[in-house]
Amino acid sequence: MLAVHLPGLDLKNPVMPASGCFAFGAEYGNLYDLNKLGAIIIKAATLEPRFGNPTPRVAETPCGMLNAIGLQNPGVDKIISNELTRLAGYDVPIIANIAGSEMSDYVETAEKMSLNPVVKALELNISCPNVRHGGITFGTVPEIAAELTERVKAVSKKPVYVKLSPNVTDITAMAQAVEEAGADGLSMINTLLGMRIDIKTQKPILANKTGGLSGPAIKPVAIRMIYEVSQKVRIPIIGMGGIQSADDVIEYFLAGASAVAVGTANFADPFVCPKIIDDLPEKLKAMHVTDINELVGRSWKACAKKNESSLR
Amino acid sequence: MLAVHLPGLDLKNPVMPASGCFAFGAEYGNLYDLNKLGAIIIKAATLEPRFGNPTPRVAETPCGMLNAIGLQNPGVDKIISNELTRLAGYDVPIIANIAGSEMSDYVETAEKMSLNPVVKALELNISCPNVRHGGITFGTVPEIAAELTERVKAVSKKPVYVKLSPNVTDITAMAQAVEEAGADGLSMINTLLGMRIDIKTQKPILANKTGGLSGPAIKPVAIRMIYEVSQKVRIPIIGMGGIQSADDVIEYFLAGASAVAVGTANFADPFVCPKIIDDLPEKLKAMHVTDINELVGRSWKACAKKNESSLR
Amino acid sequence: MIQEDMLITGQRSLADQIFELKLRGKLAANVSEPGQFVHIRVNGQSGSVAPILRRPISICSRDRAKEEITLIFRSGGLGTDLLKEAEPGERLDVLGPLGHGFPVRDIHDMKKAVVIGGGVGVPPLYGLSAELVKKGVSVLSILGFRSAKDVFYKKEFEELGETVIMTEDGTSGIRGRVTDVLDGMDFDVAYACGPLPMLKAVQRKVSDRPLYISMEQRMGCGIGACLACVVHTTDQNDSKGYRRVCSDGPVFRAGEVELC
Amino acid sequence: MIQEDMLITGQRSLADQIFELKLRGKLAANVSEPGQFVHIRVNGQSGSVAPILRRPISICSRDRAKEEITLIFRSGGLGTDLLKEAEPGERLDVLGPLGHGFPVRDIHDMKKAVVIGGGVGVPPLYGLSAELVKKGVSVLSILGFRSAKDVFYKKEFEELGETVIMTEDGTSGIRGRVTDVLDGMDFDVAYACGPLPMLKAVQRKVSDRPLYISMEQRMGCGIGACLACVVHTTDQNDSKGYRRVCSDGPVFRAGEVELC
Ligand SMILES: Cc1cc2nc3c(=O)[nH]c(=O)nc-3n(C[C@H](O)[C@H](O)[C@H](O)COP(=O)(O)OP(=O)(O)OC[C@H]3O[C@@H](n4cnc5c(N)ncnc54)[C@H](O)[C@@H]3O)c2cc1C
Ligand SMILES: Cc1cc2nc3c(=O)[nH]c(=O)nc-3n(C[C@H](O)[C@H](O)[C@H](O)COP(=O)(O)OP(=O)(O)OC[C@H]3O[C@@H](n4cnc5c(N)ncnc54)[C@H](O)[C@@H]3O)c2cc1C
Ligand SMILES: Cc1cc2nc3c(=O)[nH]c(=O)nc-3n(C[C@H](O)[C@H](O)[C@H](O)COP(=O)(O)O)c2cc1C
Ligand SMILES: Cc1cc2nc3c(=O)[nH]c(=O)nc-3n(C[C@H](O)[C@H](O)[C@H](O)COP(=O)(O)O)c2cc1C
Ligand code: FES
Ligand code: FES
Repeated sequence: MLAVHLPGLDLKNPVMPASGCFAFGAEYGNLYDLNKLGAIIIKAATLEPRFGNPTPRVAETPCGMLNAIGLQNPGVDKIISNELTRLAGYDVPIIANIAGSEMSDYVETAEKMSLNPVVKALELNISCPNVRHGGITFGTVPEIAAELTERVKAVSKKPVYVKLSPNVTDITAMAQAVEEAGADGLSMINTLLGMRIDIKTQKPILANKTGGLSGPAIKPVAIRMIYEVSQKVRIPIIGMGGIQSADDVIEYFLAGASAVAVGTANFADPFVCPKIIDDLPEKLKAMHVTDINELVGRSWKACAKKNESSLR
Repeated sequence: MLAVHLPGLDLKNPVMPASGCFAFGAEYGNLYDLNKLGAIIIKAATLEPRFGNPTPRVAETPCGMLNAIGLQNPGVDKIISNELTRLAGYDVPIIANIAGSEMSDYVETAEKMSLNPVVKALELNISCPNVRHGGITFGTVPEIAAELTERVKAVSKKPVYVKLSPNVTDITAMAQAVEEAGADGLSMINTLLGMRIDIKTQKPILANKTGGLSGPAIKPVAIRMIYEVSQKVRIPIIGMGGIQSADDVIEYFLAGASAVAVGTANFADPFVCPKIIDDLPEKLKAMHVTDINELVGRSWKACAKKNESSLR
Repeated sequence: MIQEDMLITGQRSLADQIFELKLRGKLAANVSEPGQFVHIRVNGQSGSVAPILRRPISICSRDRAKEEITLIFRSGGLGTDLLKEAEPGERLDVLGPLGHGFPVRDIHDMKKAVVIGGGVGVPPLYGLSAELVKKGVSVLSILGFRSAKDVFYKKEFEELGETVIMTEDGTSGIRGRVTDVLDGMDFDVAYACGPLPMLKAVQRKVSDRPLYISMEQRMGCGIGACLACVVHTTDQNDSKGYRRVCSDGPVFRAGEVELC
Repeated sequence: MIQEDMLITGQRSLADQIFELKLRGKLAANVSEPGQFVHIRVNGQSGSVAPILRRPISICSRDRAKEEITLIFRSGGLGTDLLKEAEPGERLDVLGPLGHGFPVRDIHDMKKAVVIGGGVGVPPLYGLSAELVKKGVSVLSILGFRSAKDVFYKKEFEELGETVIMTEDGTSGIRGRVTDVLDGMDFDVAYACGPLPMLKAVQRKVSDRPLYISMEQRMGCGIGACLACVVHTTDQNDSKGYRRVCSDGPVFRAGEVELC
């Protein structure tokens, strides 16, 4: 009923923690059995270790939060030797999130990660600023995103999901560009760029000033983008942005997602992923749905049918 | 303490209802004295009457709402003859919001509106799809926005504020383009494009499918954009997006706004504008601020100073 | 129309997910017609976190002496689930009375009225019926529900006049829909409130006598400013071409607006 | 560490905007060290609307027999303003106990301890002091507040040992800052919790004896996964280069992490 099959990923259920909100699973693994999860998207790996941004790194916003962690991670080699070795003990597919500030960083990190048997797919985080191109993020220019995708695909031994940034004028152009460049799937969405100013200190709350907005506040934006993109591409979409409940998961599937990731909600409720997984079967039963895959894109598939028949 | 002077606008205070959330003031005028307001931004006017979109036209989202009213309005001529005549009885500057689907619509509507003595400034709503250019919105391509601004400026007898759409990759490029084209000020932000799907009907809640996301959920995005843009342009910014309280107004000023508009919050609390206006003096006093204009951009002005001195 | 923090004087469960809420305040004195509604801000604790939009709920009845209005609502969504937790002694931010209700001022020549309600469309008809009875009009109430567990206010309506309860599954009253029993009934004027398909069916049946219907639409402001709640007029030549449910309605004379 | 809907058994105001909250549940049994904290989900009514992030609050003390923990918090923000409205009988979603507290297991050779607290940094020191006293250590408490109206738990600390109250404006106790009275004091070990400038000043003063400090950082997960709450190690060659306040701390030995 919940099993989902995507390139490289045979998932017992479509629910996975989102990158950066679950580290490498050790902490949540103390709370529940990670084998319950459909998959785990681990924290962004970069070629070299990164300390990230100064603190404060998070701020609360209405129905959301801002973060500017700054891709803190011990570097791909240590992740492989320490974290993946531990994760090998679980029966849960690992999706490795890859980041960088040069194309070559991405390519090298992706190749290393993709060689590890625990890793079943890569997720390219293209929301990072491209140092070469004067800080323009890879994720905002279709040509650059496509080139990056192509180069990573050329070396990767595993399917590549490209994680799209919502901070663009035309998300479908981005999606189509990376699809043509060979992406096996999409992840959407990453965070919206935001800021909060503390009226006491009169300065931005985050040391980094701007941060990424996540949580329920951004769900309508994510749903709209997935609704648009899923009608324009043939590759599957891992949907995310503000998911808190099984109902939210269903909304994402209806919009056009084929699996989902849960980020911010883990902080409010560390058991949210297993809870959603437990809740889904009953919700589907109430909808007379026997296979969650039936729901993918139903919000527009139904419309498409209607339009067709009204033309006759 | 609260008076603010912007091109064309001598405001007793910087708080005004946002376009589309206050119609032409008649309804709220039954609840309180409109003369309390700094200004009123009236509902979008188009050249011809428009009925707008089918219903449902609104949906609630976490800390926000979606709307797809579709610019319903009786057309510029009726607005001038009916609504502006009534508004002439108040001592409050009127900002006329202008929309269209062709450049020529905008130009003609703007000219007519700007001739009316009640209207003190125009607000160009460039978030509308441009029919000529295959539905691309005026507000997402700097060159088109600049051309539109120039043409409207050429005919307008009143200062022109351009209302920017947040659904773009680079908001500063948009802002700079319209500034160069002669805009006297900016309004930001309009709504973020979003969607909600009803999991019972399995269809988008809005008849129009997508809608504009407003309310506190989008405040961090608006603050970030105003923070960025205010450092790049010399023209003043009317800030909006999720303002609910005097504290929010102060946050907007710190980010770089010189006045603010309140939209969605009017629905939750019809008296929110006068309440904010009443609350501001005490808040400013507590901050030892004697003139609200001192606050404009203070979040980055302070930083700028700091960076300067750390360079020496 | 005023905004008031009304005092909650009572809340009780009437049926499955159906609650009756009593509110006291000055607003009660301003109610001018049955069928008007209030727009409620449902607050979280401390009022600091709340759903963005108010919720429109019809005024079921008004007690002028007690300065009280009674509302009946169905829970099940974010706002109404919070509302059902509200307790006597607490206060609720209410905007109202809003809109135009059922016209009861100039009905001198009417002798027999039928009120037709479905589900949570029933509440405003109670206040209406009471008003009509007070004016000497005899009222027949036809009230439709899904099932026995959903039925409420049967006794209250029966005290006002003949009352027919209908359920879709026949677990209470007559099995069927409200329109099934309309044929051949003797009345001078009809009033209806309920889901759109019911209103349409009623409008088809009652074409020869005056019929007033109360409409629902998703709302923003509730006072006529945002144009969220518009309905088309049936008259293509109407100068505006639309009506706002919140301020021109929610009650319209049948045929004034399109039912869709 | 568990997640539990703990029962609120008491809430009272202690000082200006300062509240004491008592919670009962299994979680209490898991507390292993004074200085640990809990991460609280502050719900709106019905639990349907709530601030997104949990709020970290130190465990002030634990009563093993009553299965109770006591928290003391300052209101003033969105979450804590909601929290102060919570009433006995209601339940609160608590994650904890979290982090590493003050080391009290192996302090056999310590005879005299000084605890130094500022504002809402005072609460965890109360549980610590009680624990130390139980172990036969004599405790001197130096507690700093802004003003007389902010002082709390004076009597409670006095029952455990000598207690010096300091206020910035001199309206209660000695006028000045906690570090003003540290010189020449006789102690074997020091513990501090309070605002960063206070911690820095204390660290400068107490360089010759063991000092443990409890840190604050804005938090996301509270359990070590999101890296929101990191602080740099002072040792540049440390293999990680950082510590997480939530899971490696909040208590660190002075000098382990940078205070900035
Ligand atoms: C004039 C009028 C009078 C009404 N009178 C009553 C009444 O007496 N008793 C009663 O139970 N219900 C009544 N309703 C319907 C009631 O407003 C909705 O059931 C309620 O708003 C749903 O809110 P929620 O928090 O449960 O749902 P949510 O799904 O959380 O609501 C989300 C948003 O959608 C809107 N919405 C959802 N359903 C409806 C609906 N059916 N009609 C209008 N807006 C909706 C809500 O107002 C809110 O803005 C009336 C509606 C209108 C327009
Ligand atoms: C380990 C630890 C123990 C603490 N123990 C106590 C205690 O015993 N008593 C007490 O009164 N306070 C304590 N604090 C501080 C307390 O967490 C904040 O005062 C509280 O989170 C503020 O929430 P709010 O809803 O009032 O403010 P808001 O402004 O609404 O908070 C917004 C966000 O910022 C965070 N935040 C704001 N101020 C702080 C702060 N000073 N430290 C960390 N996060 C902050 C909030 O947690 C929330 O995520 C502790 C903090 C930490 C890290
Ligand atoms: C604290 C935090 C850290 C994140 N780190 C990463 C990251 O390392 N790589 C990445 O691709 N996305 C990262 N994200 C984005 C999330 O994976 C996700 O796309 C986004 O938060 C939206 O989902 P949500 O609303 O469920 O959190 C991070 C988000 C948060 C809140
Ligand atoms: C119901 C509704 C109608 C609106 N109509 C218009 C409009 O006609 N013209 C326009 O420029 N903006 C329109 N807006 C956008 C608002 O003016 C404002 O930019 C936006 O809602 C953000 O502010 P807020 O979060 O305070 O609502 C509308 C917004 C809403 C909610
Ligand atoms: S709800 Fe705003 S006009 Fe009716
Ligand atoms: S709060 Fe998430 S790692 Fe400390």
